[in-house]
Amino acid sequence: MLKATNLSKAYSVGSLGREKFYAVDNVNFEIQEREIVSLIGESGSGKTTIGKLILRLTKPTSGKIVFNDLDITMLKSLKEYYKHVQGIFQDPFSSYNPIFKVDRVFDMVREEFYPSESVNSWKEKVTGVIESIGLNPKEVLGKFPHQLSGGQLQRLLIARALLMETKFLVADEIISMLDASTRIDILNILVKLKERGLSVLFITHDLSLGYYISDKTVILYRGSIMEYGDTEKIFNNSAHPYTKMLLNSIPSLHQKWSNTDASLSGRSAPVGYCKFYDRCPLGDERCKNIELRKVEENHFAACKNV
Amino acid sequence: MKKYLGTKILVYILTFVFAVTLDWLIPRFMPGNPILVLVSRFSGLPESARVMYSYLTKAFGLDQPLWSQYVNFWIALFKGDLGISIYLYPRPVLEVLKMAIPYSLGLMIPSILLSWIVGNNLGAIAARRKRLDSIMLPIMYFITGAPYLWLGMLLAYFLGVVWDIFPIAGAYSFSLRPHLSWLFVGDFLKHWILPFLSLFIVQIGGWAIGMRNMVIYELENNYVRYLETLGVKRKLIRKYAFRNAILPQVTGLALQLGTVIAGQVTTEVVFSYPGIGYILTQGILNQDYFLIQGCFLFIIIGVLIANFTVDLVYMALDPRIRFSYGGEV
Amino acid sequence: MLEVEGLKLYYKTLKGHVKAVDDVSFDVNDGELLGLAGESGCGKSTLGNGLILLKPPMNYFGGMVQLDHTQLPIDDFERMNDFRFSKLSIIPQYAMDALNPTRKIGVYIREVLQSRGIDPESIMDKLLERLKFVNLPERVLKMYPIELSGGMKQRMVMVMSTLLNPSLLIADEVTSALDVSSQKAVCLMIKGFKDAGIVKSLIFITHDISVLYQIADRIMIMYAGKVAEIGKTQQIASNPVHPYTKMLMFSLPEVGIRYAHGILSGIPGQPPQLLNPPTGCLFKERCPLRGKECDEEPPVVNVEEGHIAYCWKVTQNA
Amino acid sequence: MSEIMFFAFRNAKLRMGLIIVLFFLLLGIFGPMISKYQDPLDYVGQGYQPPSKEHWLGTTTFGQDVFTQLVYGIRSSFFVGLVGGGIATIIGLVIGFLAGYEGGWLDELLMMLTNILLVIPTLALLIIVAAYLPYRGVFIQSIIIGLTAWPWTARAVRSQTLSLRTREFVNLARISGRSHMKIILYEVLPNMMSYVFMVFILQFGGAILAAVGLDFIGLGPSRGISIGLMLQNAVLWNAIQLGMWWWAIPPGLVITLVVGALYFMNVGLDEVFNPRLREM
Repeated sequence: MLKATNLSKAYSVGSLGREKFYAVDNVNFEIQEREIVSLIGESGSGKTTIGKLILRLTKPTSGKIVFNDLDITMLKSLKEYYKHVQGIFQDPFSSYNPIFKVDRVFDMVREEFYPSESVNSWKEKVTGVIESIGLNPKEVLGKFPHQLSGGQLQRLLIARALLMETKFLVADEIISMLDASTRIDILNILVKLKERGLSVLFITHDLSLGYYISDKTVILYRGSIMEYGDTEKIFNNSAHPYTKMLLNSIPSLHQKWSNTDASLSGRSAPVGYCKFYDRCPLGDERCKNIELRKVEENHFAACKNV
Repeated sequence: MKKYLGTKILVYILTFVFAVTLDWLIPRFMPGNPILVLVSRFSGLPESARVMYSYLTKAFGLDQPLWSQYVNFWIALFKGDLGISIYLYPRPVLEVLKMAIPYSLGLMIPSILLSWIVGNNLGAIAARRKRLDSIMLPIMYFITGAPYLWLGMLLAYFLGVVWDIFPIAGAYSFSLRPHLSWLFVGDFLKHWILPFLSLFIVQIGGWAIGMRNMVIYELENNYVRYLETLGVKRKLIRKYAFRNAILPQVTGLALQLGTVIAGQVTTEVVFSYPGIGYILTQGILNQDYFLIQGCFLFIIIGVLIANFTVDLVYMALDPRIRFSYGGEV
Repeated sequence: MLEVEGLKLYYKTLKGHVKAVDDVSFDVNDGELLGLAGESGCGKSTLGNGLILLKPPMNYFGGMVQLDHTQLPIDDFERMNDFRFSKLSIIPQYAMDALNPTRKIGVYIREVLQSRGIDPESIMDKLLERLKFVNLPERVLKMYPIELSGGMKQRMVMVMSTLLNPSLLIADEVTSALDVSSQKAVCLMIKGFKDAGIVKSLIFITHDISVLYQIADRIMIMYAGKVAEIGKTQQIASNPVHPYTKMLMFSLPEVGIRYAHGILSGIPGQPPQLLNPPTGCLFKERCPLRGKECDEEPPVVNVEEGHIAYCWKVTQNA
Repeated sequence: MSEIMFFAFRNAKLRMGLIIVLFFLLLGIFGPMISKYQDPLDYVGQGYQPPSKEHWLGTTTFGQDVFTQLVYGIRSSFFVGLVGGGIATIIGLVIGFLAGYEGGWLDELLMMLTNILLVIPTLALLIIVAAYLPYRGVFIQSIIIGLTAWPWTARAVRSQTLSLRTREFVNLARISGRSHMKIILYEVLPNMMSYVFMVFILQFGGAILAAVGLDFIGLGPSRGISIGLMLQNAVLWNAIQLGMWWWAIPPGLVITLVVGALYFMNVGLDEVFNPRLREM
């Protein structure tokens, strides 16, 4: 349904901007209908940039994104696209204009996409959708953002996406700012969206969240894909040293950390080398120009040992 | 660091080109074509004016195409030819300005530097003494609100007329000629003190307010909080806050320059102090356009030099500037 | 050893007092790492910061704090200076911008030590050894903070805070801004300060209980400014008794748990306002076990050796 | 909103500033009606007269009534402040929004222009423009002051816009299909209203000061009266040397009080809008 090909996004750095820094470096992936894909990466992995590229909040330096045969990479008029592809962002409080009531995000959708809809019938639709995601419309409508909790605000944004003909939802770290006790309910809603026929790109830094909900997983490091495939396969039979290190590092409630060395984030790898080269216990001169290789059915990794 | 300086220099060069172009453009394209008005003022007049008339026609090169007028303007500029003053005919504008510039700088540089030092210290003290702050702050706001020229008049009235301590006109007594002697230096300083004070006092207000706010802002910074958890003496915290707060005040020097120049011009007029500002006003009253244009260019060049100096000082003081940031490709 | 008894820290606002830490009692033994967990607004950070730097708008409203059997004058800003840095110090949440940006780090350390009346030379060897301990090269002393990465700055602050071998170290949300991979290294490093005997006791504040499971000896769970439950790490992890702790644990996904296998669920509702909070148990609004008695202040229940909970519905084991 | 009003009312700085400014505003509006003389330039009595019942602020060398001149001057000052400050604020807003929101080459271009104009002293720019004007009136003067005073506002608005642009609600508006224009007007601007108001107050004061300076050095309105012209005449006709304080001092005092009060209001507003600065 949505396919990214050779997607790159560069920023200029250094004196007089002569050097380029690739936030996203030649990334390829595809997302099918009714599928939740986790994009997992640490800070600086380019995961948020990929989300922004799909939502066309920024334009790629090269490569393209195709949604249902429509190349949106340089598309001028995005309105029709936004009817089907929507996003929710990390910070619920910053997602609402603080001086207006929360209802405004729904009104905006009506004004821009369904101007012919009458105010009353729209109101009915809004209440319906809000109820369908487990909120009481009376408790949330007519309130200012600061009067609601982060969880409520994020749910309202899910409701907003449901008011349109959304087929694809980019969920960028949408629960990382919420309290532990309310997070999981949002995840559960995302899975229900899939049952309603949506696809979701779930961007997160938290492997356990990705494992909990997604069908497929993309592991990203410094703008490049390290490993990609069915979630179960990636977590239970990981092929890339980076993925293994991540899995070794996450704290779990019932299992102590193994004694493997903890690693601090390192410097950048030389050009052409695997991005994980300098931190990798297996790094040597063969780590050059590594493409994604097939590990098994629906499971790829970019490592020389595959 | 290179990038920071490079961008600044580029802005300064463009500013200069922009200013010179404006200087050339305005007399020619203002509604009512002031040059023609000026030239016609001298046509059909007695001898000396006739000389003026032919000079003006030639100087503006009105018989040439526009582009060559523009190029000639630049060439003349680099030769130091700013035209002939009408008001002080036949002295060249450059010579008139050269005479005036020491007086202006002699007032301006001490007033800026001293007010910067005194104002910043006052502000830093106010930031830590609530009592003093609540009294001083309103006074400072009204001081910065005062037009320089009015403060000058106030000083002139009280210190010059009512108590008759200082002279209130000129840079030295009429009976003296400029030369190096105690008598002259004493006389010069006596004339200098009032215009200096009016510039000095108004500027203090701005620096004090700025510094007070900056110090308070710095004191709320995380590094101060951390120092507090380390139980260091208040003295060290104040020292750090002061040093960091002073940095934006250095940049402020460049930003304030515009207002200070405005103050300088009017103050010179109040005290008939023979600097650039006084000359400029005489030029305006006598419609001496060459002189006005010359003053404009001199002010711009002065401002550019000052800005550049501030940049150099700032770069030496703030390590953060050495790290430049990039943008999107 | 730290003993805290009935500590109350409120924020003064125009509308009244926000009871951020209300009647909290606990202790940390020598050689012990106490993990302090809770959701945002539960008062864990106020508690950690209040122990070392209590200043408006935070105010002291009662309680007693003893460090190594000496009472800490926590509400006396000046007198506390005798204890700060030398007896207790903090690795703050804002560690990444805790250093003076316009001073070289070496100069900064020197000036701070001098300000505390300590001869910097006498500590030079220790400083270099500590830098090694946290994996920082010696040359950072000649650098400005801006030349260091966020993680390096944080480790520099770790060195700074522990330089005088304080009795108590408070680590406030040190891992929340870190990546998974560095999180492990930093946690182990901080635990290392205690294991190496550099600090005697440690309070590790975090919102992430699974991090505490890895490094803490005991865990204290806070809710709405009050203690909900305290116990040894194993006790809390395998036998949580307070309804809040139980529900919280059941809402945390882990690798190995998938939606398809069985749905986790969160705790409905939200924590109460701490400005004029309701009486009695503050969790009652969200608690499925709520009874009439919950309108009264909940009792302390000794569940087992070293394991207590503040709840009406918990019964004493043996 | 009501909270803001509460703090606004409680803020002594704001109250004091507002009272002073309103007092002079009313004097500027109604002063010409209560003054006994219609034309401020008319010779209405003996010259050199100190304040008296007949002439509240005395007379000039030429026997003009200083009080009448003053109230007309105040009126013209407020006019310059309103028009000049208003124009500068609007230009600054438009340029700041465009540069900050659109970014890219437009930003580079506009900021380059802004930085250039920031380096050139406003007065120098005003002089070079005003000196060549064949006719000068208060209105024209206000316009050129407005046209030259906007750069710092543009820069400040740009940086505010840049920080607002990274807020998620702007992104949400974008994926709601809103046009750039609508986002600037409906999302960014409303969040900056308090800031815009403060900018306007500063520009208002700045325009008044700029006009006084211009008038004083001889680039004032060709006809009519203003505070700057009063000061110019006072200096030109040696009011100070002759001890005519009633002519030399009051006009500047009014300006000082008004501009100082405006700055004061600005600080007060800052405290009202930024809870961090409020005193507990």
